[in-house]
Amino acid sequence: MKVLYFAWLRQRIGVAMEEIELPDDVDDVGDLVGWLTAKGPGYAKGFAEPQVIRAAVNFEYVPFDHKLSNTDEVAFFPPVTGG
Amino acid sequence: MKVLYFAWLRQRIGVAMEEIELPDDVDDVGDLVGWLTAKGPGYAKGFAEPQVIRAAVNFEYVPFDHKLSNTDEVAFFPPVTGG
Amino acid sequence: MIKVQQDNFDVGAELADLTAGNYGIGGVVSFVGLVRDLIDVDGRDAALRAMTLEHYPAMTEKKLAEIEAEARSRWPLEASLIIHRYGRLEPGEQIVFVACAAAHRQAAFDACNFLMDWLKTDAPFWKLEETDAGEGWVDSRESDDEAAARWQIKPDRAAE
Amino acid sequence: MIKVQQDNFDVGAELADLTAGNYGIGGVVSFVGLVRDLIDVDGRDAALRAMTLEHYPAMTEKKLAEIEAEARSRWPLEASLIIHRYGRLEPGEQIVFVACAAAHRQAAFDACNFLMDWLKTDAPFWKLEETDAGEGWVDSRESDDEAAARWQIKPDRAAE
Repeated sequence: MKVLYFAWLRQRIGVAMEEIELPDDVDDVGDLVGWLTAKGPGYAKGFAEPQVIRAAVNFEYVPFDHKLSNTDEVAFFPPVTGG
Repeated sequence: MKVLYFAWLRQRIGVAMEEIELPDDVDDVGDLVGWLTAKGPGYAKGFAEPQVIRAAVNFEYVPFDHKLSNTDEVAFFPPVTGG
Repeated sequence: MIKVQQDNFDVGAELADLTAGNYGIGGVVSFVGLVRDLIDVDGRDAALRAMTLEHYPAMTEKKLAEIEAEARSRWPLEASLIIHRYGRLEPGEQIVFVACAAAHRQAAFDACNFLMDWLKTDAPFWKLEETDAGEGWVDSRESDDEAAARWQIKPDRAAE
Repeated sequence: MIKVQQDNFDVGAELADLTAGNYGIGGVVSFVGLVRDLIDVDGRDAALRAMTLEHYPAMTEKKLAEIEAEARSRWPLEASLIIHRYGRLEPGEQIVFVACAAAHRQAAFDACNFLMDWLKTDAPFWKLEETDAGEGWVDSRESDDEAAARWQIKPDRAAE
Protein backbone atom coordinates (compact mmCIF):
# COMPACT_ATOMS: atom_id res chain seq x y z
CA MET A 1 0.00 0.00 0.00
CA LYS A 2 0.97 3.60 -0.54
CA VAL A 3 1.41 5.67 2.63
CA LEU A 4 1.68 9.48 2.53
CA TYR A 5 2.59 12.01 5.24
CA PHE A 6 1.89 15.74 5.26
CA ALA A 7 2.94 18.93 7.07
CA TRP A 8 4.94 18.44 10.33
CA LEU A 9 4.30 14.70 10.23
CA ARG A 10 6.12 14.54 6.88
CA GLN A 11 8.94 16.66 8.31
CA ARG A 12 9.37 14.50 11.42
CA ILE A 13 9.27 11.24 9.50
CA GLY A 14 11.48 12.68 6.76
CA VAL A 15 9.52 10.98 3.99
CA ALA A 16 6.54 12.24 1.92
CA MET A 17 5.45 8.90 0.51
CA GLU A 18 6.44 5.27 0.80
CA GLU A 19 5.25 1.88 -0.42
CA ILE A 20 4.57 -0.62 2.37
CA GLU A 21 3.49 -4.26 2.20
CA LEU A 22 0.53 -4.50 4.58
CA PRO A 23 1.89 -6.42 7.62
CA ASP A 24 -0.05 -9.50 8.67
CA ASP A 25 -0.94 -8.19 12.11
CA VAL A 26 -2.21 -4.82 10.80
CA ASP A 27 -5.98 -4.85 10.36
CA ASP A 28 -6.97 -1.22 10.67
CA VAL A 29 -5.56 2.32 10.61
CA GLY A 30 -4.83 2.26 14.35
CA ASP A 31 -2.78 -0.92 13.94
CA LEU A 32 -0.83 0.73 11.12
CA VAL A 33 -0.08 3.75 13.32
CA GLY A 34 1.28 1.38 15.99
CA TRP A 35 3.35 -0.53 13.43
CA LEU A 36 4.78 2.68 11.92
CA THR A 37 5.60 4.11 15.37
CA ALA A 38 8.00 1.21 15.91
CA LYS A 39 9.66 1.77 12.52
CA GLY A 40 12.16 4.40 13.68
CA PRO A 41 12.72 7.52 15.80
CA GLY A 42 11.20 9.93 13.23
CA TYR A 43 8.03 7.85 13.12
CA ALA A 44 7.95 7.59 16.92
CA LYS A 45 8.21 11.37 17.15
CA GLY A 46 5.60 11.95 14.43
CA PHE A 47 3.05 9.57 15.96
CA ALA A 48 3.89 10.41 19.61
CA GLU A 49 0.41 11.91 20.06
CA PRO A 50 -1.74 9.77 17.76
CA GLN A 51 -4.91 11.54 18.91
CA VAL A 52 -3.88 14.67 16.98
CA ILE A 53 -3.23 12.73 13.77
CA ARG A 54 -5.93 12.48 11.09
CA ALA A 55 -6.09 9.65 8.55
CA ALA A 56 -7.48 9.35 5.04
CA VAL A 57 -7.89 6.12 3.11
CA ASN A 58 -8.45 6.39 -0.61
CA PHE A 59 -8.98 10.15 -0.24
CA GLU A 60 -11.69 9.92 2.42
CA TYR A 61 -11.26 10.84 6.09
CA VAL A 62 -11.55 7.69 8.19
CA PRO A 63 -11.53 6.81 11.90
CA PHE A 64 -8.65 4.72 13.29
CA ASP A 65 -10.81 1.57 13.32
CA HIS A 66 -11.14 1.69 9.53
CA LYS A 67 -10.05 -1.67 8.04
CA LEU A 68 -7.15 -1.67 5.59
CA SER A 69 -6.39 -3.62 2.44
CA ASN A 70 -3.06 -3.85 0.65
CA THR A 71 -4.32 -1.79 -2.35
CA ASP A 72 -5.31 1.23 -0.22
CA GLU A 73 -3.71 4.65 -0.37
CA VAL A 74 -3.35 5.79 3.24
CA ALA A 75 -2.47 9.32 4.30
CA PHE A 76 -1.59 10.69 7.75
CA PHE A 77 -1.53 14.38 8.66
CA PRO A 78 -2.30 16.93 11.36
CA PRO A 79 -5.73 18.66 11.35
CA VAL A 80 -6.12 20.73 8.19
CA THR A 81 -5.56 24.50 8.21
CA GLY A 82 -6.46 25.70 4.72
CA GLY A 83 -8.89 28.38 3.58
CA MET B 1 -41.04 74.38 2.87
CA LYS B 2 -39.82 72.09 0.11
CA VAL B 3 -41.96 68.97 -0.45
CA LEU B 4 -40.75 66.06 -2.61
CA TYR B 5 -42.53 62.98 -3.92
CA PHE B 6 -40.99 59.75 -5.22
CA ALA B 7 -41.93 56.64 -7.22
CA TRP B 8 -45.68 56.08 -7.78
CA LEU B 9 -46.56 58.91 -5.39
CA ARG B 10 -44.67 61.29 -7.67
CA GLN B 11 -46.45 59.82 -10.71
CA ARG B 12 -49.93 60.13 -9.18
CA ILE B 13 -49.38 63.66 -7.97
CA GLY B 14 -47.65 64.61 -11.23
CA VAL B 15 -45.04 66.71 -9.45
CA ALA B 16 -41.56 65.76 -8.16
CA MET B 17 -40.97 68.80 -5.94
CA GLU B 18 -42.87 71.87 -4.88
CA GLU B 19 -42.47 74.82 -2.51
CA ILE B 20 -45.28 75.18 0.02
CA GLU B 21 -45.85 77.81 2.68
CA LEU B 22 -46.54 75.83 5.87
CA PRO B 23 -50.32 76.30 6.49
CA ASP B 24 -51.32 77.62 9.91
CA ASP B 25 -53.31 74.52 10.86
CA VAL B 26 -50.55 72.08 9.89
CA ASP B 27 -48.46 71.07 12.91
CA ASP B 28 -47.06 67.70 11.97
CA VAL B 29 -46.46 65.35 9.03
CA GLY B 30 -49.90 63.76 9.41
CA ASP B 31 -51.56 67.20 9.23
CA LEU B 32 -49.58 67.93 6.06
CA VAL B 33 -50.74 64.66 4.48
CA GLY B 34 -54.35 65.66 5.22
CA TRP B 35 -53.81 69.14 3.83
CA LEU B 36 -52.15 67.79 0.64
CA THR B 37 -54.90 65.19 0.13
CA ALA B 38 -57.39 68.02 -0.23
CA LYS B 39 -55.17 69.83 -2.77
CA GLY B 40 -56.41 67.95 -5.85
CA PRO B 41 -57.40 64.59 -7.34
CA GLY B 42 -53.77 63.47 -7.97
CA TYR B 43 -52.92 64.15 -4.32
CA ALA B 44 -56.10 62.42 -3.15
CA LYS B 45 -55.16 59.36 -5.21
CA GLY B 46 -51.54 59.42 -4.04
CA PHE B 47 -52.43 59.70 -0.34
CA ALA B 48 -55.53 57.48 -0.52
CA GLU B 49 -53.82 54.92 1.72
CA PRO B 50 -51.65 57.06 3.99
CA GLN B 51 -50.55 54.01 6.01
CA VAL B 52 -48.38 52.84 3.08
CA ILE B 53 -46.68 56.22 2.70
CA ARG B 54 -43.33 56.88 4.38
CA ALA B 55 -42.10 60.36 5.26
CA ALA B 56 -38.66 61.89 5.67
CA VAL B 57 -37.95 65.33 7.14
CA ASN B 58 -34.53 66.80 6.51
CA PHE B 59 -33.34 63.41 5.17
CA GLU B 60 -34.39 61.37 8.21
CA TYR B 61 -37.29 58.94 8.33
CA VAL B 62 -39.94 60.30 10.68
CA PRO B 63 -43.31 59.15 12.06
CA PHE B 64 -46.47 61.07 11.08
CA ASP B 65 -46.57 62.87 14.45
CA HIS B 66 -43.23 64.56 13.69
CA LYS B 67 -43.62 68.35 14.08
CA LEU B 68 -42.92 70.54 11.05
CA SER B 69 -41.32 73.94 10.58
CA ASN B 70 -41.43 76.12 7.48
CA THR B 71 -37.73 75.57 6.74
CA ASP B 72 -38.00 71.76 6.59
CA GLU B 73 -37.47 69.62 3.51
CA VAL B 74 -40.24 67.02 3.58
CA ALA B 75 -40.36 63.93 1.33
CA PHE B 76 -43.15 61.40 0.82
CA PHE B 77 -42.70 58.02 -0.83
CA PRO B 78 -43.72 54.36 -0.79
CA PRO B 79 -41.56 51.85 1.16
CA VAL B 80 -38.08 51.68 -0.36
CA THR B 81 -37.10 48.85 -2.71
CA GLY B 82 -33.40 49.32 -3.48
CA GLY B 83 -30.52 46.95 -3.12
CA MET C 1 -16.79 54.45 1.38
CA ILE C 2 -20.05 55.30 -0.41
CA LYS C 3 -20.61 55.75 -4.14
CA VAL C 4 -23.99 56.54 -5.69
CA GLN C 5 -23.68 56.59 -9.45
CA GLN C 6 -25.36 55.96 -12.79
CA ASP C 7 -22.28 54.31 -14.31
CA ASN C 8 -21.36 50.68 -14.03
CA PHE C 9 -18.51 49.61 -11.71
CA ASP C 10 -15.59 47.19 -12.00
CA VAL C 11 -15.78 44.71 -9.14
CA GLY C 12 -12.18 43.54 -9.51
CA ALA C 13 -10.80 47.09 -9.50
CA GLU C 14 -13.00 48.12 -6.56
CA LEU C 15 -11.87 45.13 -4.49
CA ALA C 16 -8.23 45.75 -5.36
CA ASP C 17 -8.56 49.40 -4.27
CA LEU C 18 -10.33 48.40 -1.07
CA THR C 19 -7.57 46.11 0.15
CA ALA C 20 -4.50 47.78 -1.42
CA GLY C 21 -1.65 48.12 1.05
CA ASN C 22 -3.61 46.86 4.06
CA TYR C 23 -1.97 43.61 5.12
CA GLY C 24 -4.14 43.39 8.20
CA ILE C 25 -6.99 42.15 6.03
CA GLY C 26 -7.49 38.39 6.15
CA GLY C 27 -10.83 38.17 4.36
CA VAL C 28 -13.08 40.20 2.09
CA VAL C 29 -16.74 39.37 1.61
CA SER C 30 -18.59 41.09 -1.19
CA PHE C 31 -22.07 41.10 -2.65
CA VAL C 32 -23.01 42.03 -6.21
CA GLY C 33 -26.69 42.51 -7.01
CA LEU C 34 -27.72 41.91 -10.62
CA VAL C 35 -30.88 42.61 -12.63
CA ARG C 36 -32.73 39.34 -13.28
CA ASP C 37 -34.66 38.76 -16.49
CA LEU C 38 -37.74 37.14 -14.96
CA ILE C 39 -39.96 38.87 -12.46
CA ASP C 40 -43.17 38.01 -10.71
CA VAL C 41 -46.20 40.00 -11.93
CA ASP C 42 -49.39 39.07 -10.04
CA GLY C 43 -48.08 35.55 -9.40
CA ARG C 44 -46.90 34.93 -12.97
CA ASP C 45 -43.42 35.05 -14.46
CA ALA C 46 -42.90 37.97 -16.80
CA ALA C 47 -39.85 38.83 -18.91
CA LEU C 48 -38.19 41.97 -17.63
CA ARG C 49 -37.03 44.42 -20.31
CA ALA C 50 -35.41 46.86 -17.94
CA MET C 51 -35.59 48.30 -14.47
CA THR C 52 -35.27 51.98 -13.56
CA LEU C 53 -33.93 52.92 -10.15
CA GLU C 54 -35.16 56.24 -8.79
CA HIS C 55 -33.61 57.65 -5.64
CA TYR C 56 -33.63 60.68 -3.35
CA PRO C 57 -30.15 62.10 -3.99
CA ALA C 58 -29.88 64.40 -0.98
CA MET C 59 -30.86 61.56 1.34
CA THR C 60 -29.25 58.54 -0.32
CA GLU C 61 -25.61 59.22 0.47
CA LYS C 62 -26.49 60.27 3.99
CA LYS C 63 -28.44 57.06 4.68
CA LEU C 64 -25.79 54.82 3.09
CA ALA C 65 -23.09 56.49 5.16
CA GLU C 66 -25.16 55.97 8.32
CA ILE C 67 -25.72 52.29 7.48
CA GLU C 68 -22.01 51.83 6.78
CA ALA C 69 -21.11 53.56 10.06
CA GLU C 70 -23.53 51.27 11.91
CA ALA C 71 -21.82 48.19 10.43
CA ARG C 72 -18.40 49.55 11.38
CA SER C 73 -19.57 50.14 14.94
CA ARG C 74 -20.79 46.54 15.17
CA TRP C 75 -17.88 44.66 13.54
CA PRO C 76 -14.11 45.29 13.48
CA LEU C 77 -13.81 46.11 9.78
CA GLU C 78 -10.57 47.14 8.10
CA ALA C 79 -12.41 48.56 5.08
CA SER C 80 -15.89 48.77 3.61
CA LEU C 81 -17.55 49.97 0.42
CA ILE C 82 -21.12 50.46 -0.80
CA ILE C 83 -21.83 51.28 -4.44
CA HIS C 84 -25.44 51.74 -5.56
CA ARG C 85 -26.46 52.60 -9.09
CA TYR C 86 -29.53 54.52 -10.24
CA GLY C 87 -31.12 54.99 -13.66
CA ARG C 88 -32.18 52.44 -16.28
CA LEU C 89 -30.61 48.95 -16.08
CA GLU C 90 -31.14 45.89 -18.24
CA PRO C 91 -31.07 42.19 -17.26
CA GLY C 92 -27.59 41.05 -16.26
CA GLU C 93 -26.47 44.56 -15.29
CA GLN C 94 -24.95 45.27 -11.88
CA ILE C 95 -27.14 47.25 -9.45
CA VAL C 96 -25.34 47.27 -6.13
CA PHE C 97 -22.00 46.29 -4.64
CA VAL C 98 -21.16 45.87 -0.96
CA ALA C 99 -17.75 44.76 0.28
CA CYS C 100 -16.43 44.32 3.83
CA ALA C 101 -12.83 43.52 4.73
CA ALA C 102 -11.73 42.29 8.15
CA ALA C 103 -8.91 40.43 9.85
CA HIS C 104 -11.18 37.40 10.29
CA ARG C 105 -13.81 36.08 7.93
CA GLN C 106 -16.97 35.93 10.06
CA ALA C 107 -16.96 39.65 10.79
CA ALA C 108 -16.72 40.30 7.05
CA PHE C 109 -19.57 37.87 6.28
CA ASP C 110 -21.88 39.25 8.95
CA ALA C 111 -21.18 42.91 8.18
CA CYS C 112 -21.78 42.40 4.45
CA ASN C 113 -25.00 40.50 5.08
CA PHE C 114 -26.13 43.20 7.51
CA LEU C 115 -25.34 46.00 5.05
CA MET C 116 -27.41 44.37 2.31
CA ASP C 117 -30.35 43.79 4.66
CA TRP C 118 -30.39 47.35 5.94
CA LEU C 119 -29.78 48.81 2.52
CA LYS C 120 -32.90 46.98 1.28
CA THR C 121 -35.08 48.56 3.95
CA ASP C 122 -33.38 51.93 4.63
CA ALA C 123 -31.81 53.27 1.44
CA PRO C 124 -34.22 55.58 -0.41
CA PHE C 125 -34.34 53.79 -3.78
CA TRP C 126 -37.40 52.65 -5.73
CA LYS C 127 -37.48 50.22 -8.63
CA LEU C 128 -39.73 50.60 -11.66
CA GLU C 129 -39.95 47.41 -13.71
CA GLU C 130 -40.69 47.38 -17.42
CA THR C 131 -42.18 44.31 -19.14
CA ASP C 132 -44.09 43.72 -22.39
CA ALA C 133 -47.25 44.24 -20.34
CA GLY C 134 -46.18 47.69 -19.16
CA GLU C 135 -44.52 49.28 -16.15
CA GLY C 136 -44.92 48.64 -12.46
CA TRP C 137 -43.25 49.74 -9.22
CA VAL C 138 -41.70 46.97 -7.16
CA ASP C 139 -43.53 46.36 -3.89
CA SER C 140 -41.49 46.27 -0.71
CA ARG C 141 -41.17 42.74 0.56
CA GLU C 142 -42.04 41.56 4.03
CA SER C 143 -39.11 39.14 3.80
CA ASP C 144 -36.78 42.15 3.52
CA ASP C 145 -38.25 43.70 6.66
CA GLU C 146 -37.80 40.40 8.45
CA ALA C 147 -34.22 40.08 7.21
CA ALA C 148 -33.41 43.57 8.48
CA ALA C 149 -35.12 42.87 11.80
CA ARG C 150 -32.71 39.97 12.43
CA TRP C 151 -30.08 42.55 13.34
CA GLN C 152 -32.43 44.26 15.84
CA ILE C 153 -32.54 47.96 16.76
CA LYS C 154 -33.28 50.04 13.71
CA PRO C 155 -32.83 53.55 15.06
CA ASP C 156 -34.55 55.20 12.10
CA ARG C 157 -37.67 53.10 12.33
CA ALA C 158 -37.86 53.08 16.11
CA ALA C 159 -40.31 55.94 16.06
CA GLU C 160 -42.69 54.46 13.50
CA MET D 1 -16.40 24.65 -10.30
CA ILE D 2 -13.15 23.81 -8.52
CA LYS D 3 -9.67 25.15 -9.24
CA VAL D 4 -6.57 24.19 -7.25
CA GLN D 5 -3.62 26.16 -8.50
CA GLN D 6 -0.28 27.76 -7.66
CA ASP D 7 -0.99 30.86 -9.76
CA ASN D 8 -2.87 33.93 -8.62
CA PHE D 9 -6.43 34.55 -9.82
CA ASP D 10 -8.32 37.58 -11.09
CA VAL D 11 -11.42 38.07 -8.93
CA GLY D 12 -13.15 40.37 -11.42
CA ALA D 13 -12.63 37.98 -14.34
CA GLU D 14 -13.70 34.95 -12.29
CA LEU D 15 -16.90 36.67 -11.18
CA ALA D 16 -17.67 37.81 -14.72
CA ASP D 17 -17.20 34.23 -16.01
CA LEU D 18 -19.36 32.85 -13.22
CA THR D 19 -22.38 34.98 -14.03
CA ALA D 20 -21.94 35.44 -17.80
CA GLY D 21 -25.18 34.87 -19.69
CA ASN D 22 -27.16 33.71 -16.66
CA TYR D 23 -29.86 36.31 -16.11
CA GLY D 24 -31.49 34.21 -13.42
CA ILE D 25 -28.80 35.37 -10.99
CA GLY D 26 -29.93 38.13 -8.65
CA GLY D 27 -26.97 38.11 -6.27
CA VAL D 28 -23.41 36.89 -6.01
CA VAL D 29 -21.60 36.59 -2.69
CA SER D 30 -17.88 36.01 -2.75
CA PHE D 31 -15.07 35.60 -0.27
CA VAL D 32 -11.40 36.34 -0.88
CA GLY D 33 -8.88 35.14 1.70
CA LEU D 34 -5.64 37.10 1.93
CA VAL D 35 -2.30 36.52 3.66
CA ARG D 36 -2.00 38.85 6.68
CA ASP D 37 1.35 40.27 7.73
CA LEU D 38 0.96 39.78 11.48
CA ILE D 39 0.50 36.40 13.07
CA ASP D 40 0.25 35.13 16.59
CA VAL D 41 3.29 33.16 17.78
CA ASP D 42 2.89 31.90 21.35
CA GLY D 43 0.62 34.81 22.23
CA ARG D 44 2.81 37.49 20.65
CA ASP D 45 2.45 39.31 17.33
CA ALA D 46 5.12 38.33 14.82
CA ALA D 47 5.75 39.72 11.35
CA LEU D 48 4.97 37.13 8.70
CA ARG D 49 7.45 36.91 5.85
CA ALA D 50 5.59 34.29 3.89
CA MET D 51 3.26 31.33 4.19
CA THR D 52 3.57 28.05 2.32
CA LEU D 53 0.46 26.03 1.61
CA GLU D 54 1.00 22.30 1.30
CA HIS D 55 -1.84 20.09 0.14
CA TYR D 56 -2.73 16.51 -0.80
CA PRO D 57 -3.32 16.88 -4.54
CA ALA D 58 -5.16 13.61 -5.15
CA MET D 59 -7.56 14.37 -2.31
CA THR D 60 -7.94 18.15 -2.55
CA GLU D 61 -10.03 18.42 -5.69
CA LYS D 62 -12.19 15.51 -4.58
CA LYS D 63 -12.92 17.09 -1.18
CA LEU D 64 -13.53 20.54 -2.63
CA ALA D 65 -15.95 19.05 -5.19
CA GLU D 66 -17.77 17.21 -2.39
CA ILE D 67 -18.04 20.36 -0.29
CA GLU D 68 -19.32 22.31 -3.31
CA ALA D 69 -21.87 19.57 -4.07
CA GLU D 70 -23.03 19.67 -0.44
CA ALA D 71 -23.61 23.43 -0.69
CA ARG D 72 -25.53 23.00 -3.95
CA SER D 73 -27.73 20.35 -2.36
CA ARG D 74 -28.54 22.70 0.52
CA TRP D 75 -29.15 25.96 -1.35
CA PRO D 76 -30.63 26.75 -4.79
CA LEU D 77 -27.45 28.06 -6.41
CA GLU D 78 -27.20 29.16 -10.03
CA ALA D 79 -23.40 28.93 -10.02
CA SER D 80 -20.51 28.36 -7.63
CA LEU D 81 -16.74 28.46 -7.67
CA ILE D 82 -13.94 27.51 -5.30
CA ILE D 83 -10.32 28.45 -6.07
CA HIS D 84 -7.60 27.46 -3.61
CA ARG D 85 -3.94 28.21 -4.12
CA TYR D 86 -0.96 26.25 -2.86
CA GLY D 87 2.75 27.07 -2.65
CA ARG D 88 4.55 30.06 -1.16
CA LEU D 89 2.53 33.27 -0.65
CA GLU D 90 3.53 36.63 0.78
CA PRO D 91 1.46 39.12 2.85
CA GLY D 92 -1.33 40.67 0.80
CA GLU D 93 -1.49 37.76 -1.63
CA GLN D 94 -4.75 35.97 -2.38
CA ILE D 95 -5.09 32.44 -0.93
CA VAL D 96 -8.66 31.36 -1.58
CA PHE D 97 -11.74 32.47 -3.47
CA VAL D 98 -15.29 31.23 -2.99
CA ALA D 99 -18.26 32.60 -4.93
CA CYS D 100 -21.93 31.62 -4.87
CA ALA D 101 -24.59 32.99 -7.22
CA ALA D 102 -28.34 32.61 -6.62
CA ALA D 103 -31.64 34.18 -7.57
CA HIS D 104 -31.96 35.62 -4.05
CA ARG D 105 -29.27 37.01 -1.82
CA GLN D 106 -29.60 35.01 1.39
CA ALA D 107 -28.97 31.66 -0.30
CA ALA D 108 -25.78 33.10 -1.79
CA PHE D 109 -24.66 34.50 1.59
CA ASP D 110 -25.34 31.29 3.49
CA ALA D 111 -23.81 28.99 0.87
CA CYS D 112 -20.63 31.07 0.66
CA ASN D 113 -20.28 31.22 4.44
CA PHE D 114 -20.87 27.45 4.64
CA LEU D 115 -18.29 26.72 1.94
CA MET D 116 -15.62 28.71 3.77
CA ASP D 117 -16.40 27.03 7.09
CA TRP D 118 -16.25 23.53 5.66
CA LEU D 119 -13.25 24.29 3.54
CA LYS D 120 -11.39 25.35 6.71
CA THR D 121 -12.07 22.01 8.40
CA ASP D 122 -12.29 19.57 5.47
CA ALA D 123 -9.95 20.62 2.67
CA PRO D 124 -6.53 18.92 3.02
CA PHE D 125 -4.31 22.01 3.16
CA TRP D 126 -1.66 22.86 5.74
CA LYS D 127 -0.06 26.24 6.29
CA LEU D 128 3.58 26.72 7.17
CA GLU D 129 4.34 30.22 8.45
CA GLU D 130 7.72 31.87 8.11
CA THR D 131 8.83 34.71 10.43
CA ASP D 132 12.17 36.17 11.46
CA ALA D 133 12.14 33.67 14.34
CA GLY D 134 11.78 30.67 12.03
CA GLU D 135 9.08 28.46 10.64
CA GLY D 136 5.99 26.95 12.23
CA TRP D 137 2.92 25.02 11.14
CA VAL D 138 -0.40 26.72 11.79
CA ASP D 139 -2.47 24.94 14.44
CA SER D 140 -6.05 24.09 13.63
CA ARG D 141 -8.43 26.36 15.47
CA GLU D 142 -11.29 25.27 17.67
CA SER D 143 -13.22 28.29 16.43
CA ASP D 144 -13.08 26.80 12.92
CA ASP D 145 -14.48 23.51 14.15
CA GLU D 146 -17.25 25.40 15.91
CA ALA D 147 -17.97 27.44 12.79
CA ALA D 148 -18.23 24.28 10.70
CA ALA D 149 -20.42 22.62 13.32
CA ARG D 150 -23.00 25.40 12.96
CA TRP D 151 -24.11 23.76 9.73
CA GLN D 152 -24.54 20.36 11.43
CA ILE D 153 -24.02 16.92 9.87
CA LYS D 154 -20.45 16.59 8.69
CA PRO D 155 -20.57 13.24 6.89
CA ASP D 156 -16.82 12.86 6.75
CA ARG D 157 -16.30 13.41 10.43
CA ALA D 158 -19.34 11.47 11.56
CA ALA D 159 -17.20 8.41 12.12
CA GLU D 160 -14.53 10.16 14.16
